[in-house]
Amino acid sequence: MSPLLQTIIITVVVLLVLMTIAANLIWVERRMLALWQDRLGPNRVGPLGLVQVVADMVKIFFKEDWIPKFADRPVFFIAPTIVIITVLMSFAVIPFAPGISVVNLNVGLLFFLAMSSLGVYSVVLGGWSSNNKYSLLGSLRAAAQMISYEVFMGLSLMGVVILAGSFNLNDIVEAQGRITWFFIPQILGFFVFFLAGIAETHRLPFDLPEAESELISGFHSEYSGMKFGMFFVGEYLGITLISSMIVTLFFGGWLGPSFLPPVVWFLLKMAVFILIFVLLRAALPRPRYDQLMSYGWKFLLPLSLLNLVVTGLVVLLLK
Amino acid sequence: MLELLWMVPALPFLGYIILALFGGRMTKGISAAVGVGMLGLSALITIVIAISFIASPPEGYLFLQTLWKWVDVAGFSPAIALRLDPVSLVFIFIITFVGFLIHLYSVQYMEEEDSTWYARFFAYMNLFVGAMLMLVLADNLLLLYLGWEGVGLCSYLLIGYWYKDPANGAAARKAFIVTRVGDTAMAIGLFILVMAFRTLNIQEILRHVPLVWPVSSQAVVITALMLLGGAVGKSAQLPLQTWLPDAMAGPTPVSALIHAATMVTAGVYLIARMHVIFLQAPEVMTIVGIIGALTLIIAGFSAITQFDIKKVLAYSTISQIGYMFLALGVGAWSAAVFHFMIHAFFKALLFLGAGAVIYALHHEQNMFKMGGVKNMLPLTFWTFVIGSASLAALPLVTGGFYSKDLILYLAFTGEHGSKLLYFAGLFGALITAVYTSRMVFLTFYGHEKTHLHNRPGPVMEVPLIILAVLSTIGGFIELPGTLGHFPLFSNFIQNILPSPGSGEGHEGIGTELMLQIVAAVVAIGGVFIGYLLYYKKPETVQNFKQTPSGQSLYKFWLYGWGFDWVYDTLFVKPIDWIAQVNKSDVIDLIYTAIAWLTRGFNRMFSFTQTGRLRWYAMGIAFGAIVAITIVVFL
Amino acid sequence: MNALFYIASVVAIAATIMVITRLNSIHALLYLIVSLLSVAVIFFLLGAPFVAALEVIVYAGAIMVLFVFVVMMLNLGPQTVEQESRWFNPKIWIGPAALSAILIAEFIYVLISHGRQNLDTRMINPKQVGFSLFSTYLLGVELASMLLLAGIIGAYHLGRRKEAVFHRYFRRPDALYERLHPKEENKIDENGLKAGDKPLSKTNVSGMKQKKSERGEL
Amino acid sequence: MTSFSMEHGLILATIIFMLGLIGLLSRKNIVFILMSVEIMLNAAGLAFVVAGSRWSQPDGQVMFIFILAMAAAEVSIALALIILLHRKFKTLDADAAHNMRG
Repeated sequence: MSPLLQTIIITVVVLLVLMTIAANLIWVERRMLALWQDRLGPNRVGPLGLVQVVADMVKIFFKEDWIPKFADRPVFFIAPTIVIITVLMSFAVIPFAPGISVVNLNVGLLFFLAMSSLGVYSVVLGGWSSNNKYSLLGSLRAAAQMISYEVFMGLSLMGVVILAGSFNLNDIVEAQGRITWFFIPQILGFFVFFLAGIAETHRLPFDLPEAESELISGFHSEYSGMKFGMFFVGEYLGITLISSMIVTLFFGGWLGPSFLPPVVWFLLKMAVFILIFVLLRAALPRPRYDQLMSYGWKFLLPLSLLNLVVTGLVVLLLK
Repeated sequence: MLELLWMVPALPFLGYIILALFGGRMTKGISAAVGVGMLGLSALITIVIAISFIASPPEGYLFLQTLWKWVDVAGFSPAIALRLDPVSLVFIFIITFVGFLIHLYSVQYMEEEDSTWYARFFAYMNLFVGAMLMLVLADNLLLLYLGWEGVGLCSYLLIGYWYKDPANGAAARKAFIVTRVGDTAMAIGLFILVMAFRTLNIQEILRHVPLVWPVSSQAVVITALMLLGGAVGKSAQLPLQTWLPDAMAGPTPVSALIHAATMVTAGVYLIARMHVIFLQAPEVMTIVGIIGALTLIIAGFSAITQFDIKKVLAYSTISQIGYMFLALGVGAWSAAVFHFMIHAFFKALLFLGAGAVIYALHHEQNMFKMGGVKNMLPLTFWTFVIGSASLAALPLVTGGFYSKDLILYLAFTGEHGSKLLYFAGLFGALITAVYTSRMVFLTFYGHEKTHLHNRPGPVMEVPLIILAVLSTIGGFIELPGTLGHFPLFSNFIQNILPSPGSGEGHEGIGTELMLQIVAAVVAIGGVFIGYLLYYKKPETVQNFKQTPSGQSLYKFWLYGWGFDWVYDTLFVKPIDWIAQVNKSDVIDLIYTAIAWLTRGFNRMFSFTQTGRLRWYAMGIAFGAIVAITIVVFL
Repeated sequence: MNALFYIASVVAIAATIMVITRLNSIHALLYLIVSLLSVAVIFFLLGAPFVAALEVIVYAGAIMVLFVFVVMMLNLGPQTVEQESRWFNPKIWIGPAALSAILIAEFIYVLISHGRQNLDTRMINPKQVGFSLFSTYLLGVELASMLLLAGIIGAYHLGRRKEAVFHRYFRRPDALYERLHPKEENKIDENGLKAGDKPLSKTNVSGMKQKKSERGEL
Repeated sequence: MTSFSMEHGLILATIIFMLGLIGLLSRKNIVFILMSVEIMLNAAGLAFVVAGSRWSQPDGQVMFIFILAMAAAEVSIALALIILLHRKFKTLDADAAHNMRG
């Protein structure tokens, strides 16, 4: 099997799996929320309501794809695609198991950060092009929030890089096999990264850019049909991405006892974190915007810097 | 122990730095402790060094201590190096020891100043002593020149110490400018030496001069004249003596320091140090002798007429330095240095004594308003009398007699000497005795005209006693042939300075005895004349003063033989006149034109400053094109 | 790989041309981002993956977002596009274009005249860059950090609103409290006047009354 | 790996730089001027990286990182100034502030 063919096959498989996961996450989230909130959730379409996703898909595809007259058409078009593209591109560097990744990039971690920083444009441009004051406010919030949290996200990962000595995600996972899972030495980094990940995907409780109750869905108020669907799926893809990054960077990636294949270990761990994301949505209220920003700059930034300094110091001393 | 030499100048400099930096925040006690203490330490080290030097002299009676290289330009590299030999040893001993006594004395004398001024005084004094030590210890002429100028600066600062009175500032400026005339000549002399020898190291110059320059060659004569110019300026000899009487504007300890230990003796030191050059130029030696003789007579006459006690002393200093120059002129190097030492003792004593009187009489300096101080300040009186006796060279018991006698003897018998110079010196000795006794009688005898204001404390009296003792016994280290022949000092100095080209044997002991008797008679006669004219029958002088010729003679002498008037007419007035004529300054027009042109260009270029960003960017782009075109295609 | 370089180059140049010709600043910014991304691709091809990633993270991801943010904050309406089209006419850009053409010609001449220099595009990994950065160029790093600090402080200082604008009633911090809890002499009467205030006009009856009382005091 | 000549990389940098220059000179809107400056900075960085890669040295990339830091500092100040300008003159015309000429 030629390497090119192998790459293509892996790419296609990964894409399919991801799309499936993302789509089914809609069902998972609704069911889990219902469970935690003591109600039933979607259970009519198919066994346990599993086919609900298909129904939703059909609905979204056939809705009128309306573009407001006052909107900036080309940008309005581009915005939702950006989120899908950047998130899917990020998956290219994630090693699901030994040998199973689209590319084995030696700056994989930086690639992930680059893609997540480009993801901002989706929200910002979507809000701006809608030419609607709520959307604009939402995208302003998104821009400030995501730029801020990207800083701590990058900084919190540097501890991992110091420990592993590489930006390559494969190396990082293997380093965890040698040392220990990084969430133990990097508990602060994990903490900051997790919070930053929530803010990057603007999930609850940090969903201020869309905040239904104040901004009537913020940046995607004017979106409908498949474009809205892309934002929607993009959000779940984002959750999946952050969860798999957490697993890769802090929880040993595919590593695990050998009675299960590595890919399964990876997917299991990922699932746990996806569920935590959902649980957070069910459990926590939304903070005020200024609280979000000051929490980031005044608490997370010093924390991530402290983590970085301490890690560097310890590594130097142990050398 | 000789290795401690660097500390001798370093300590006063350190004191200066401390006082200059923190003096404003110190109490008077601390300022005085620093100022006096540093000098005391320096004097102590000097004594230690002197003992070890005399006990075990280094090879060739010369000790060199190179501290570091100063500059190094094209092969010309003067070092910061100290040079200790018998001459500089005598000088640093006098400078530090007498300087220390003067500092100690100042502690009480200056106590009326507030603490900032007090600290400033001691800072300047320390710097003064440090600069003088640098001058004396310098191993090369450049370093010597540094000390030379440092001394000049400090004299300016100290003479103008009470600068709030414009007259004092004027006196300071006068001292500075007049000595500058001499310094310029000296600088030219140094340039000639550098041109000729590519070095300013004293040792090398002294070694090379006789080899390179024949006797009386043009170069050596000019160099010697230039160095003499510097010496004349600093030592207040004819014709640059006019600054010294005005320098009395400073506090009395400053005068004591300038006259006794530092500054004015620098010229003597320079000539003694560079004696080889002068020996190669006998014409200049003669000039030195003549200058000394003329100066001592002129200054003596001026001293007779002064009514300010400090001015009498000032003129007497000029006169005594004249003796030293006379000695230098006849090649009696060691006699000059010997007289310098004795003079330092008794002149410091006289100034400090006069200062004590002035201090006691509430800053009264006019002798005619004094009188009867003898009973008020007995200790001051007796020490002052001892100093005066030394100045008047009363025979046998005073140091001044031995030193002055040595000079006169060598002037009479020496190879370079002449009878004319001898008689001038003898006449000067007579005048000296007259004005000295006049000063003593006017100040201390007669009825009291003022009342006692302050009483000098022990701090002021101890230096007086020590100096009185020294100016008496100082003479016994150099006894002439007639009195036991004990030339300790000459022998010591002769290790480095050649003895005058006369043997005591040439003229015989009879001549020497005869000359001594003449000198003794002259001195006692002078004192007697003074006694007659100013104590017994003062009306004689008063009557003479009333006559028209007496009046004009009195005025002429009082104002220092009109030198100030001559200089005023010759130099100051013409320059004033030129300045008046050239009020609008022709040369200034050039600068105005430059300014005008610059403004015009500025106007032109300010047109390009449109405030438009893209205009500037366009300028940059255009400049880039031009620059790249030039680089690439040309 | 060669082809990739030329494609990226063409994209970069085309996107840059679009940047400087757009009338709408957000569109221009989007093209600029495209240009930066294609330059990042070129970096990657040149064997500099680290700066390629930095280009995307910092340039495209942070600096450009800041641009977008500011443009959004200024909230420029369609009239700005109109204004831009007035400002941006051929007369204006022909001169600069000519200048630049000359410069390009000169540069290309210089580059060509030195003959072909093949590139050695071995990968330089981030570790090497880091070593170089924190050994040889340590001073530069310190300077850059000072510059960034100055940038932060400067931006904060410039961007701060110079004074808080209060309603005139609330100029003083305690004014609100005073209005809510008026003291006896500050009580406001039915005409909106304080007891000590002078009346505004003569037609005001209560004002007239007060004037009289003032006269009486005089 | 690849083998295109250094000149092509430098020519690309030159072209992008000159496009930035044209933009700088021809635009009146201060936001566009700032963007043009960014283009020019980026082109300069490209030239550095190309040169660094010619000799396989990390120095070119180090220089690019410095340019990046400088660009970040410059943009933050410049954008703050733009906001001030807009607040004061109600326009983005760069020439509006020409009264500040020296």
